Amino acid sequence: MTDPDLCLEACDLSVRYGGRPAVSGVGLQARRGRILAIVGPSGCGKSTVLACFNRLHDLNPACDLRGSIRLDGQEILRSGLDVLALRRRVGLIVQRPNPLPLSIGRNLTFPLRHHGMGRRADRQDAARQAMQRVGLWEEVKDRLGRPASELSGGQQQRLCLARALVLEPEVLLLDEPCSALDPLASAVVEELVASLRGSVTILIVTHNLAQARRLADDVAVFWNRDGVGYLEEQGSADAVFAAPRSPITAAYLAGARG
Amino acid sequence: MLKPSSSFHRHPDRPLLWTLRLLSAVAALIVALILLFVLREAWPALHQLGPLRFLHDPGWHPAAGGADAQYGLLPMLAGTLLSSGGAVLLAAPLGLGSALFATSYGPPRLGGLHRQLLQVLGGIPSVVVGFWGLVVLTPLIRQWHPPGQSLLAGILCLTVMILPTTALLSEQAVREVPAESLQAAAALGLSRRATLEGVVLPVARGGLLSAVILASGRALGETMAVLMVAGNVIQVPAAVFDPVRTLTANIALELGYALDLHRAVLFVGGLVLMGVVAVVMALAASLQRSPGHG
Amino acid sequence: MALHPKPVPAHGARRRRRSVIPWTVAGLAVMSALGGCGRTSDLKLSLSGSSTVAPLAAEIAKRYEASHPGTRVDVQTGGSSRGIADARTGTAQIGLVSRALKPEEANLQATTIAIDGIALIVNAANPVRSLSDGQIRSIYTGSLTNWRQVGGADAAITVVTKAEGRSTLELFLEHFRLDNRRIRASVVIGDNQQGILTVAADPHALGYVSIGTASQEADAGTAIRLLPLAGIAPSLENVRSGRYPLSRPLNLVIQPPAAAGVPPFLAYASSSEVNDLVEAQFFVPPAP
Amino acid sequence: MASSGAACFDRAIDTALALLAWLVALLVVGTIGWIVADLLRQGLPRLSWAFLVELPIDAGRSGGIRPILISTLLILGVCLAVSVPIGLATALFLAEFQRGHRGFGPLVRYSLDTLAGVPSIVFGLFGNAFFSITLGLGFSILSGGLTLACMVLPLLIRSMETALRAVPAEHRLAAAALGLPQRVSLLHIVLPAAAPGLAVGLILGIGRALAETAALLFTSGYVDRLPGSLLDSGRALSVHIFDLAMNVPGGASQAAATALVLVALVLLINGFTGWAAQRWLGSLSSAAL
Repeated sequence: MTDPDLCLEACDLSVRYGGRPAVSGVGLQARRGRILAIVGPSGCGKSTVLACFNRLHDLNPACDLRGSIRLDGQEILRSGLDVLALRRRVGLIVQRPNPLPLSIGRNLTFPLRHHGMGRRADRQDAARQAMQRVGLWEEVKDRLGRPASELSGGQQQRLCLARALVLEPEVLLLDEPCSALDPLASAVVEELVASLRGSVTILIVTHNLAQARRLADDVAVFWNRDGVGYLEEQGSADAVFAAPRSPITAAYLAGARG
Repeated sequence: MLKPSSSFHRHPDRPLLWTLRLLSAVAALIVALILLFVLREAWPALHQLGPLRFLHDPGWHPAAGGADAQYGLLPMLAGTLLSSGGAVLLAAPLGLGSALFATSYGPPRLGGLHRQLLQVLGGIPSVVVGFWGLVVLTPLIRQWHPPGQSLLAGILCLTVMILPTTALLSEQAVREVPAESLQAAAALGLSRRATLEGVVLPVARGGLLSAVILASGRALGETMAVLMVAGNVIQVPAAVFDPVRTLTANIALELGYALDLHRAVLFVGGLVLMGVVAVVMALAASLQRSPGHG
Repeated sequence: MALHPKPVPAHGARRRRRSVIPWTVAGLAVMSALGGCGRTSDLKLSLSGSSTVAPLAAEIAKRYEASHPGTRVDVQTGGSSRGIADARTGTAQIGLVSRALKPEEANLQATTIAIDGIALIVNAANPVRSLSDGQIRSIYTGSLTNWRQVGGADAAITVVTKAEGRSTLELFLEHFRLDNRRIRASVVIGDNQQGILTVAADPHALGYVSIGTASQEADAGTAIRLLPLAGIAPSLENVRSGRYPLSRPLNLVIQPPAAAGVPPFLAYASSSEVNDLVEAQFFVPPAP
Repeated sequence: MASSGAACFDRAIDTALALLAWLVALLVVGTIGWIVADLLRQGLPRLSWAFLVELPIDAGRSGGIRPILISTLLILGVCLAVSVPIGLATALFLAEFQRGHRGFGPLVRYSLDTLAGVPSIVFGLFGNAFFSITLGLGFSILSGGLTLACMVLPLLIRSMETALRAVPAEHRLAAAALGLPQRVSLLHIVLPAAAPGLAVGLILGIGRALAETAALLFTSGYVDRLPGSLLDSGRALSVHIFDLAMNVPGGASQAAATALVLVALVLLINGFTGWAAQRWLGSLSSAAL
């Protein structure tokens, strides 16, 4: 009954902060193995919606959620859901790299251990593979014991990506992952994201329309009306970029282009 | 953007939360037990004399028999407030200054040494400070203005006693200022003063206030050091050179020799002291809540 | 315990051991201490009260324990009124009280183990060699305020007195027929040593403290001098002979009937066997 | 022009502040140096190895302080064994679960702050009434340690809460986003990150506990014999100092020597605490994989 292609689906999602509406009536679909870019001006609730997909809004008691989000057809907003297991399946990378105050190596092995990977050698293997996958291994293999905070910004962001990947998530949420990085580091991360196409479902919030064009299979455009964010338009990247249905989208894409 | 609030998980770790809650309840219970204990001990005096006598009686002669007895606590309350207030007024800026020295103005190596010394001071028993005050400090003050044992000596000794608390906690608070903010300030070409004023102090404000609160509590409750240097004469001082007696010194001086009603009245003094601390804390809490914080 | 990370299976065994060491040490210390619990004494006497008497009582207790194996004598301190209260409630079998019993305490039984005199002291630099009873009364009530008025230097007198309830104060007031409410003091002190330090630090101070303490300190070079009272020098000899007018008994107090093991200790503590201990604490042994 | 004037002013203020900071530091160091030098002058001639390991003789005027040293360590041990878990748990509870200005958390905080102002002699009487008499522990190291635990709790909790709050929120967020349980995130991320701050709290608490006299006089007591168990009365260093300075004529120099031992002990324990905290922090962040 459910579309096997459909990985993540939000229906009529509304978010309120302390009673004030922030996002209303969002219906969003992410297809398996594809990259969905979420674009739109600042303050239209893109990041807010993104954080709902792994229930990070639970951390904020003032945040109130209505509607439904289904992962592989399973409702994830119901109470009693194993949130920790969900967060393992749905990884999140934020704008500013946030390595844990641990060593480079333990940033990866530590979450593994607590997600039940019992043998140390297994964890080390997995960590090494993940770091190889993000191209970090060669750069850090001699200093795995150093604090992660000693890495450069781009390296830190790749470490965070590796840390998410090492848990083998089904979905990866990327919240402007390149905006704090220099162009070179940004290009490396972007390439990485592209290389994940097909194996992981990716939702990426970005302000960089060129990046969205380069990466996205699908695009969702958010807008805001009276300070409340909503979904203006969504569709395949080709369709939206070539022939936007909504005049707002058209103006936004054009304005950004000009 | 999701606000990085680190507070309540809506689905917190239940066993952990309950363990923490239980142990916090133990801590709260201790407060209740102590309050009950002091109330129980003070009850005979409150019951027989009524609260007004402690305010209105002109003097303090609790051991005199029957109708001759007087139980005025006001001069000692004044002594407590003046000595602690003075000490906090001195120790707070000194603590902040020493924190700034240890974190930004002094060389890092000296900063560490400085902290070590403060920790030593924190572990010196108040008897030792009192002894030093009595032998060294009061004669100096006496040369300036007799009799030497005075409110001033009490303030200075109290300052020495609470300085480690204000200095160490202030330093901790100043260190909490994120490096990025300092960098940002430096990048803007702000002077150290401007950085202090605009970045460090606003961020560290909560911690600094915490330091002052803890230090005030300590100053109000401190006994031996004041007892040995403040002269202990029961009067509202007209100058800093006059001797005073604090509520704590009163308890320590007389409790060992007090019987029945006299003993109960001393506990009323303890109760008054707790009241004073509670008021100070309430003031501090409202300060902490006031706009501009956080 | 929460300070330390949860032990981790199959990982970081080295680290785990490291974090456990302090707790192991603490645990061992506690256990070894608790291990001593099994050792019981046949008889345990507890004494509590006056801080003036406590050091002497503790010395007597040590010698008593040595000559009476199987008996333990614990001494606690906290003031004469505590001695009375603890003896009454039975918290301690014996109370230490640094004064004679009052009429309302007649139901208690006192055993005197030493006598202590009270001496007026001035700073060693003070030229005044003696004060009459009348002068002392006037100084303490505030009608004489300058040393010049009693033949000394032109300086205000720092009047040092003791805090309300102290037995030394009561004795002093009684001897000079003073009312505490009329006393005008510059400094109020607690223990003897505080009085001595105050007077030693202030060339214009006048105070009163235990003779034993004062003469020991004066002999050791502390800058104080003891004043004669009504012409009688404040010496331990004069206290012993009873000529010195201002003295007090140091008492062990019990609420009769005496508990088992108490009478032999009382007898021992007031016997001549401990005279050397009494004198070592600068008190006078009671007349036999 | 105006801006250069302001810059000039800023520089002048800055210099003044630097001067002030140095002055304050010198003042603080000078005062401490003064007190310690006074102690050294009086006490150093009496200090020796024998002083540490011998029994006190003649009310402490001669001999050593072995039983007193051991009692002190036992009292401190009991105090920390009780106050650190309770204090840390309460601090965690307040810092991680009770961030608002209303409800249970602020109430606990407020009452603890009030507790901080209770004079220590009242703690002593409370400990005597509750632990010694009501719970039947008598004059014992256990009573003394428990009373001290009550006394240092406010200090511990306040400073530990401050330390925990100083841990950047991103760490907690990152851990949550990885699906780590809060227990794990607190124990392995937040606590180690707060370790230096927690150590400051611990050091303040230890200093306060070791310096306390009045509360111990009525609970762990005055007996200067070697304690046979935690249920025996034992005299703490600070009580010994107090007794020698105030009740034993001729005890001043022994009191100073004992105070020096106490200061050394404080230094030693503080050093160890700081080292252990660093080590713990280091052990977590430097293990390679």
